[in-house]
Amino acid sequence: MSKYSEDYTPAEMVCVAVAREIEDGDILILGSFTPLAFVSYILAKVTHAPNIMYMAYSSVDALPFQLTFATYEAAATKGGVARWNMTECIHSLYLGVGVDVEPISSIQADGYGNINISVVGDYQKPMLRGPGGAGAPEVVKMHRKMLAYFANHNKRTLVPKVDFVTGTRWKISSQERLKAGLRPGPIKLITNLAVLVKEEEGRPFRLASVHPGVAVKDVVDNTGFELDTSGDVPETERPTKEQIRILREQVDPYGMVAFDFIPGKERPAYLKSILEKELQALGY
Amino acid sequence: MSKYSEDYTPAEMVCVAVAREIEDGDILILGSFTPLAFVSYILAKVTHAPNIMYMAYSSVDALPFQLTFATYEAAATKGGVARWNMTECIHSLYLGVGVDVEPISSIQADGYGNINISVVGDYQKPMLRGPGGAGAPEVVKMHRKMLAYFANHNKRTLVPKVDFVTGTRWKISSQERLKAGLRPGPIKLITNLAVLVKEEEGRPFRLASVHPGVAVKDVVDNTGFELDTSGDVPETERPTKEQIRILREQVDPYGMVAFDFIPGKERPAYLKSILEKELQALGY
Amino acid sequence: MTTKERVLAQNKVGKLTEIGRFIRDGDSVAIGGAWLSSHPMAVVRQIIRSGIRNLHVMTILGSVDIDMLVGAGCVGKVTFSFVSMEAYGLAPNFRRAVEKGGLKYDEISGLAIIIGFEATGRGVPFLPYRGPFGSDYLKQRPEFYKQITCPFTGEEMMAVPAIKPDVAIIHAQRADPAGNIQIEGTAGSDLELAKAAKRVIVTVEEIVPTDVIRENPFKTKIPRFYVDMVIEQPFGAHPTSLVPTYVADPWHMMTYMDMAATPDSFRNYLHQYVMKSEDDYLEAAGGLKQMNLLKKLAREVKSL
Amino acid sequence: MTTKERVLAQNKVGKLTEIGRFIRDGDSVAIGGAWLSSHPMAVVRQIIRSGIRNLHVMTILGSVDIDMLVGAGCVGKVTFSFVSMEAYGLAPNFRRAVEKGGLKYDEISGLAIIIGFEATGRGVPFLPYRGPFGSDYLKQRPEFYKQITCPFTGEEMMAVPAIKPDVAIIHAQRADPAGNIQIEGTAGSDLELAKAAKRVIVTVEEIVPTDVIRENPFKTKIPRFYVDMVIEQPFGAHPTSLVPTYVADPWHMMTYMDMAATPDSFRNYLHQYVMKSEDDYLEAAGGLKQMNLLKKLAREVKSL
Repeated sequence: MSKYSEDYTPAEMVCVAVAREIEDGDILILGSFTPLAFVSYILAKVTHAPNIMYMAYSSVDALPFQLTFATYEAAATKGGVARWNMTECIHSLYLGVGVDVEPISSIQADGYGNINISVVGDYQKPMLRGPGGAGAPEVVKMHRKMLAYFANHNKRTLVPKVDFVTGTRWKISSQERLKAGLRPGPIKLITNLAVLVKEEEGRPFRLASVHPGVAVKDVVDNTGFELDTSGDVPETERPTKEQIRILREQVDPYGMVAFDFIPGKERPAYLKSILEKELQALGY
Repeated sequence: MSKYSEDYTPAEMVCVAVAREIEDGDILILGSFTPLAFVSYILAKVTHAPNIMYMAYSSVDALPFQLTFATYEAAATKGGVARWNMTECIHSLYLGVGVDVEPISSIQADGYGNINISVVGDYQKPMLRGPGGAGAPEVVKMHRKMLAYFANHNKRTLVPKVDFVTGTRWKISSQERLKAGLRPGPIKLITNLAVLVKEEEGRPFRLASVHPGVAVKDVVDNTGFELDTSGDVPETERPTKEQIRILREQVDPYGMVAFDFIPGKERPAYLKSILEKELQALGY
Repeated sequence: MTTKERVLAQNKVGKLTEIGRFIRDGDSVAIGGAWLSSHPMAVVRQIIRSGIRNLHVMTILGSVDIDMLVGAGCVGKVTFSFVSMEAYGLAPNFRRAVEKGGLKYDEISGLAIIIGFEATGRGVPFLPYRGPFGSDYLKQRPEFYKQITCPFTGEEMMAVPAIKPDVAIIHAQRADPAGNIQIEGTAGSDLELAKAAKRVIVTVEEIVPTDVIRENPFKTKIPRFYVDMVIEQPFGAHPTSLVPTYVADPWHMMTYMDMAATPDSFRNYLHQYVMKSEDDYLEAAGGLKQMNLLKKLAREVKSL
Repeated sequence: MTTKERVLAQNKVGKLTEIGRFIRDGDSVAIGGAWLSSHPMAVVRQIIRSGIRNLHVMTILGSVDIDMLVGAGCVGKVTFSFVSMEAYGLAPNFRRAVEKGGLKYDEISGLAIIIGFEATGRGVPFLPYRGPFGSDYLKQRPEFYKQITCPFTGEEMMAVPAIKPDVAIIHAQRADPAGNIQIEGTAGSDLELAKAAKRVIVTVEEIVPTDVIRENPFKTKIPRFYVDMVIEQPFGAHPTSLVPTYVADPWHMMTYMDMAATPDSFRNYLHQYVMKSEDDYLEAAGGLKQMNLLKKLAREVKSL
């Protein structure tokens, strides 16, 4: 019997792909509430990477926790071995010892490896004013590898040139990065269709794998920048039955992982249904 | 009946003169163990300056304490409202909000307002290697006023030019200090004979007061640099009976304040006698 | 207050309605907290109630605090690295104001703004770090990001200037009357805001005798010489969280998002929730029953 | 260890006799503690016992730690801002070695050396501050102090370079096996040393399960990803203090000063106290009775 699951959602596929990018011993940050990223960290910690260290809000090396919508911050804080404020965190982790990976949820990415979390349209009078970069402008260049994920892989999200460069890897090739005193490592975009990797300044993103059921052409047609699809493009490794079981039973019983994959208008109703389930489970 | 005491030691005279330099609301640091400075801080806090804030070792805003030789650091730490390490302390207090006064015990001072805690003689092969400046090189220029005290006012301690400028006020006149973004305030040397004050770059120290029983000539004869003794030189305000009582009964019952005034060779025996008294008082 | 006045003042306890002593029209106001955590919402609401206008608000990671002030018309300019309602979506009033083109703003990268506040507290006019090279921030704000060469290694670093707000507003767990502030959970960069600002107002869940502070000095994050006024205001961070005391209120956040969807309905929100008093606000937001639920939820967490 | 190896290692408990895994001849070694407080004296003594030589020791505010290593011939160079036995006088071995002209040293002002360590932990090659303008440090160490102009205000600041020791040694109250370190009293700049050094050894009064650390996270000052080895060594700071656990030992300090008065008598000190083992040291220094007295004295303090 295969260890791989046939029963998984697109969100679970992306979540597991992100979790696989986390190595044991990595240093990670839980900051802005991006449910998929949180779930992938915890999944990694309770499966293949028990010794990762994450800073969750002001809590250093917190315990892994069950993700619920009402209590995630309190849960993330519980059991930390130390308290650090954000200032300490940026100097000692991001700029000091180095955070390893941090999957960024952004509005746009382009073929140069730039991301945009700021504006769509004109900067001074934008069509869409996004949240802004938080730490991303500085930290994506510091990570061991740069990771962004997209629930909607299409030509509006993966664009020829981002409208505003909120963050960029800066130096991409290993040689350039080592010369600049940075840790080598590629840029990876993990989407609902595929995994894209960029390893050299002058060369396009390479299609590293397509998710089960997705054709190479689907990816190319939905990408606004050039892709290297040469050679055999393998299928992305599917979630295992064990991963899906742990996700659904322990880490994310209320399905927060799907949040990014739900159309904006349906999200309030989805959140409400999760809250109801949570209160019910608590017996309130 | 006079409020002033007739019964006080030279050390108590200097200690009270230092304590009088402390204003209520001042921010102070207890760091290197200079008993006279510690006693003067605590005397100020339990008399005219109850709201001073001091950082004692890693303890912020510690309670005033009875000075004993065996327990001073533990006592200084007790009852602090916060813990800060030394790095936080230097940025936030010395370089940030500003420490007000800090009486420095130094080897030499000169007429320019320089102090030397480093070497006597040649820097590379000195006759005397002193302890070094700790924070003094940076912080004496930051204080509201610069304060140094000397148990032995003579031409070996108050010299024409220090052998090594460990620290200096840098800018002295109020105008120059304000221009450099520094708080205005003079340099004061408080010695076993007198109080000397320097307020202008180009002008000598002024003899601000002589202690009771000391003649102006005694001071001039024992000072290695030019002194301005023009005008009437007043007598230094004596310790009050109340100050002496509080010193001897509460703050410093074992006489730590005298420590700097005891010749180096006799200090071990003095410390031993203090320790004996302390243990006895504790019933050990 | 000067530092000396702050050290001298042993009783800084004030009322929410007295914030006008420290916050005036046109001030730059740095707002504590981060994400949906620990924002000083009671003071935010009081600013609106008091009709304080034309503020230059500064936030590292803002959310409902910034959005509400913008929506109520109190803001002339925003300096920020991030304003988001997180899982609830983009900040509706903030977004509307920017997209309409009416709101002045300085967008600064997240580490830069923290380091700018930090510089002030350390008494330096700038600090260097490995800044956002290659990003468009440098083009938009050339006066804020300056390249500087390390005099020892020759490396190109980024310098950012000290940021000096007029006022910082912060919410925390506990204070004594002299203004020693204890924070137990998400601290953001509240300490750096307190150090950077000329005036500092802190609301707390409870004011306790100094002896209680001395019992656990390890929790004290902002000592009294940085603080001008402390105000006891339980649930002063609502609808944001103050872990481990209480969680953010997802029900109220949804109400907010609904009512902030248009300028008209947001006026109703302000009228219905904000404009009367803080007591009325908490009552309208569900009263004791809801607040107790938020406290209980903060303890209902499952470690794996 | 690399950071990743440090994060992976859940059991870093080692023995004092194993310090040679991390400290080697010729290393630069930053020594924690300050004044007569919290120096990692057990490791200092073990360095002497192990015959490790030619060290470049670095101290912010050193005392008997530096003096003993210099007197035992382990030191090739000292970087320091302050070395003093405080009330007991000047540091006899250190002073002798300098005055004889045999000991290489870098004297650096106190804030500069702290900021140099701090820079490394923050990942910057230098930091600016209001340095010791007008002092002779600038003449003696022009390669360490560089004037730098603020690119925003034009103010002249001082830049100091990042200091990167090979090893940091620290003594603290408590650790778990993974190396989370709790410090309750005088912390010096031990955290900055730990961040700056390539390898970090921490001795503690007691090793406890991680659950005990989690009970009071506010006391944890050095998290595990900065630590390579933890060693349980009660009274590891003796004869210096570890408040509020025990005070410095004035009786032993006087013995030390007596015996360090000449090179000959100092050889006797090493022979009599240091060279055998740490257990023998504590026994020779008065054993359980004396150590209990130092603990009791730490509680016998009178606030006014």
